[in-house]
Amino acid sequence: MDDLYREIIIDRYKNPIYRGSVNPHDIAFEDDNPLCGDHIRIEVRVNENGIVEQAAFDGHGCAISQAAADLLMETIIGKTIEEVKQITKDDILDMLGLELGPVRLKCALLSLKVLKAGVYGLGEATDDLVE
Amino acid sequence: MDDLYREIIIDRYKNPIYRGSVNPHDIAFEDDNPLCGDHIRIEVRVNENGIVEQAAFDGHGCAISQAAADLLMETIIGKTIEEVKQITKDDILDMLGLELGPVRLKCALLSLKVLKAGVYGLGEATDDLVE
Amino acid sequence: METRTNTLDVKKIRQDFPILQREVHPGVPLVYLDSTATSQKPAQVIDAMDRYYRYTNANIHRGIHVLAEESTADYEAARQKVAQFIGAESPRQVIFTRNTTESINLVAYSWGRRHLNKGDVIILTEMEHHSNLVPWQMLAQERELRLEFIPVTEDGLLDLTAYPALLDFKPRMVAFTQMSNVLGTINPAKDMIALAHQAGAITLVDAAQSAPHLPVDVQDLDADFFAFSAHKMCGPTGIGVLYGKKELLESMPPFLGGGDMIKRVQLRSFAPNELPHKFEAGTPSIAEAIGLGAAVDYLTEIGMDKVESHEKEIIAYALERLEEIPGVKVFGPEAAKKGGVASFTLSSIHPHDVSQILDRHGIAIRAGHHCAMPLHEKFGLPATARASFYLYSTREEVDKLADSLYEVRKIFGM
Amino acid sequence: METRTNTLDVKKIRQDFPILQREVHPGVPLVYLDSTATSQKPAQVIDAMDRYYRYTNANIHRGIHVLAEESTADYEAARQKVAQFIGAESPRQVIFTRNTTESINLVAYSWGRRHLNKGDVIILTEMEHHSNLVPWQMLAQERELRLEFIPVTEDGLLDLTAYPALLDFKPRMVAFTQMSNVLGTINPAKDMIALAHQAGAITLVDAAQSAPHLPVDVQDLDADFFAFSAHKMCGPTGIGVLYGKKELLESMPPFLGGGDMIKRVQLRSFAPNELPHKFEAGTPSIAEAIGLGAAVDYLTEIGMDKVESHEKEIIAYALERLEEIPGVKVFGPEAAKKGGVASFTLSSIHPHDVSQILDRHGIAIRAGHHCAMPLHEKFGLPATARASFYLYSTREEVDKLADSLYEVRKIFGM
Ligand SMILES: Cc1ncc(COP(=O)(O)O)c(C=O)c1O
Ligand SMILES: Cc1ncc(COP(=O)(O)O)c(C=O)c1O
Repeated sequence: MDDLYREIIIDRYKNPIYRGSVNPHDIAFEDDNPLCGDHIRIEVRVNENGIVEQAAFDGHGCAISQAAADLLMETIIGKTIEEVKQITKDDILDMLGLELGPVRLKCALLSLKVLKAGVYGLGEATDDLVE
Repeated sequence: MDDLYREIIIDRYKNPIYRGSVNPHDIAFEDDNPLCGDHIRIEVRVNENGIVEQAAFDGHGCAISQAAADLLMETIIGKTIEEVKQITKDDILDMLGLELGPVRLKCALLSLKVLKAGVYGLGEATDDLVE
Repeated sequence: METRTNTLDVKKIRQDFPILQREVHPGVPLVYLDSTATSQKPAQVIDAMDRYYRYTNANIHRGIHVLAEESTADYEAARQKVAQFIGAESPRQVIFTRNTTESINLVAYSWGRRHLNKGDVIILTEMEHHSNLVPWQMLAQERELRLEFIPVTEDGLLDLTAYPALLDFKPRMVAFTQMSNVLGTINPAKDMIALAHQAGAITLVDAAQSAPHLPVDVQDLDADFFAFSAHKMCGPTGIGVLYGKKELLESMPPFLGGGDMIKRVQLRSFAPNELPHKFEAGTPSIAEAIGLGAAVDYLTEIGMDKVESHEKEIIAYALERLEEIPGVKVFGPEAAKKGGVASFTLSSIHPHDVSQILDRHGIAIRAGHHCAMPLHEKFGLPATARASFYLYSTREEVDKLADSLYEVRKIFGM
Repeated sequence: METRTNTLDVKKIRQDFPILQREVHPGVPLVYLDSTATSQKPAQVIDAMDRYYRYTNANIHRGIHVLAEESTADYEAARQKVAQFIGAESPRQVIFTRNTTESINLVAYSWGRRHLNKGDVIILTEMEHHSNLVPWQMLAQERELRLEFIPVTEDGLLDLTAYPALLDFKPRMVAFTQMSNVLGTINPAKDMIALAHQAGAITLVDAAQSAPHLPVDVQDLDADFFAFSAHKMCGPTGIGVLYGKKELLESMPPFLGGGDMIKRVQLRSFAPNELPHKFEAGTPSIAEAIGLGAAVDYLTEIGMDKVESHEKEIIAYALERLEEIPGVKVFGPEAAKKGGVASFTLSSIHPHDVSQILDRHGIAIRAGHHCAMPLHEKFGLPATARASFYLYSTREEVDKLADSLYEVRKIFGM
């Protein structure tokens, strides 16, 4: 079995738990990876204490980008917005259990980039957000 | 003694025979080599039989360009305009007794280029004229 | 690798390419199927540049010392070789740029901004690489021009039945690729140019994929402009070519200003130099031109007709092997109408995942939109996987590709 | 060659440069005094590119396979090295171009055409290289701008007493060379930039000669744009750098359109990519970036301060030796105020002849206007002879130059 395609990735890709939408939501953002057309939309509901109550993603793309999004949603539920802002590239890689080259890194980090742009209320998702 | 600076070149450079002007003249043209600022003006008088009666050059530049101009003037006197049109790059190199790299070639051929542009009545002297 | 066609000695050719000896993972040799993105380089090309830097390096055109003279001669000899390779009348019509992209931009900036005005029409095609779209979009936006597109059919050909109606718009420019980098489609450039000329248009051929893979002849095509990149034809990065008809190039204002492109400079004005120098500002890519010259020598000695027929054979075999795999869909026309490019999808598996898994088997293909987003949009796909071939590609490599695609299916539980 | 300064081990350095082992004529070793035109390359740089082509060559940014990933990483690592070398905040501010010339044209086209309009003033200097004149002349002609010039004094310095009055014109741009390629003059860039900023102008530093020869720091200078070429700093041809302040680069429209500089493309429109990719259209000079990275490593390890002080020592000695020769006149300021460049005339002997005869002795100098015609016109000369030095230059080479100039005199009967 190919290292990079650990069971969790194929599994989360084929059977995502957090694919869908959150209605009503407080934060929503979407963007894509122009290199490959991967697209991610994220919706998040935050309760009065600033804690993520519900989160979901939608979109399409490679197994890594979609699995990363699913795992990221799982991670942020129950976290404060401040804690969400602290999530780094390395956290994503740890979740995936992977080392990735620069191109695949963009796949893996697309959901984090979208999430952060939404959380910070930015008009645009830029690579700086996940460096 | 340096091969390239054969006596004839230094001699013609220091004591040119055909430096000056021709008054009245039938053909006059001038141009320079933008690479090094060499400048040559040539004046030619042609008699009723189409034969070059008098020719002179003026200008400034390196020993090779100035010696070549002087030798070229000597060559064309007594020739018909048709014969002048036939003069080639190799004729100049033979006169100088030299092999030259591409940059010095431009020095050596500047006077021929100017002469040909004048003889053909062109507005501009281009490298094609001496290839 | 035991491959021989009746025309090319591929085994021998492969020995010229040092990288083909590489293992990309321990025990896993490289299977390079990404030549459409960039080709590999034979030792002959690498060594020519190496020798230049070790032995003759100097700035050109202005120096009198031996190194400068040798460098100038080598640089201009490369221009002469390129002129011959594409059938140009004169080396003065060969302008060295960085790549195809800069060549096309040069035309859009210099020719386009001189000649095109509000309402003028430019015809492109739906299968263009971004390099032959964006420069015209920028120009169109600035000058309020109209862009029109020859459509692409379901089977990946240009729909030339639509061309005459577009020519009725009296376009000023028709710019199109001679070979698609996604579909492999070889377009009938000569006929398209003749029709464009009848309609009074100037033509630009994007030859980024054709010049490396087919015999080309700019005079036979009657192309007005012709652009390609060294790095796709066994040459180095950092150098490309723009060929243009002499009257056109002469009528155009300079593009970049600086050293070498001038004849004379005063504080507030300058007079431009003659062709080709007028369009080569500053210190050019000297070592790279010499590398391109060596690449042209290499390809010429092998023979472009042989390169073409070898690729024809490989792509035919590749299509046969790919299409037998359940879930594989190859885009573009049948083998007879295309060069050595196979873009495909495998069921719903994302091309990135396909490429990543193939990479574990040493197989380098490309996944993405291949700089042709509008074409992918047309086919309703964000991305495809693309295997592409060159003179060093073998049937054994095609087999490895096919076998590994079965592996991909397995990993995804198919 | 037995040269040691207390700072640089030149003998050891010379062993890194294969070309310095060359004989240019049988029995006549190369004495390379033309580094201002282009520098020689150490084996470390040549080998880095060689290794790239033999081992990792692939197109970058879009590929997933190992070669593409390695190439991308190496290319971006080179950008990071360059950023550090010039003290940039972020590698995103380092744009790879072909050379200094293209860097300046990029600013003139993209920043200039966005921001400058009829009557706007640009300040340059009389000692500029054509690369920092012609792009502004082209822009000025198109947009009806005014060009004003800081004069050069008899002893080859900028006449900065004239600068405040020029700044009173409220220029939009002040563009000048940090070091003259003819006079060697090192201009007080930091002060000039501070004054320009006070007057509300944007600044561009032509660092083609400074970046290779002095420690530079764009943030300390507070330069808005900063341009230089790899080939003059031990790196390859075919690659240059434009550094810019982030807000400026972000506010500028793209220059060349094509692959890689886009985020998204439709048939009739596109969205540009982020910095630095926005300004790098098409396949870039990949091997060349890697070579530049190796050059930066090489120079950094030696130490730019040591390079500078070695050149200071050599130029001081060269001026001493040259000025003792009857008929020699050196242009430019005293040694303390200049880098390793000595432009001179020898009586009325044309510099071409001087250079040609020196070449017979293996000595490579340059003769001509050195792409600074207006400066030569100012000094009433069509051409000068120029000897220039670098980290590998020795006092023995200066001696050979001086001895051979006596020879030149003899041949001309002086
Ligand atoms: C001061 C100066 N500016 C600009 C340039 C142009 O550099 P390049 O030819 O690499 O574009 C040079 C090189 O000759 C230079 O010396
Ligand atoms: C058809 C086509 N046009 C243009 C280009 C652009 O070439 P470059 O990136 O060398 O400028 C490519 C290369 O991908 C291509 O395939």
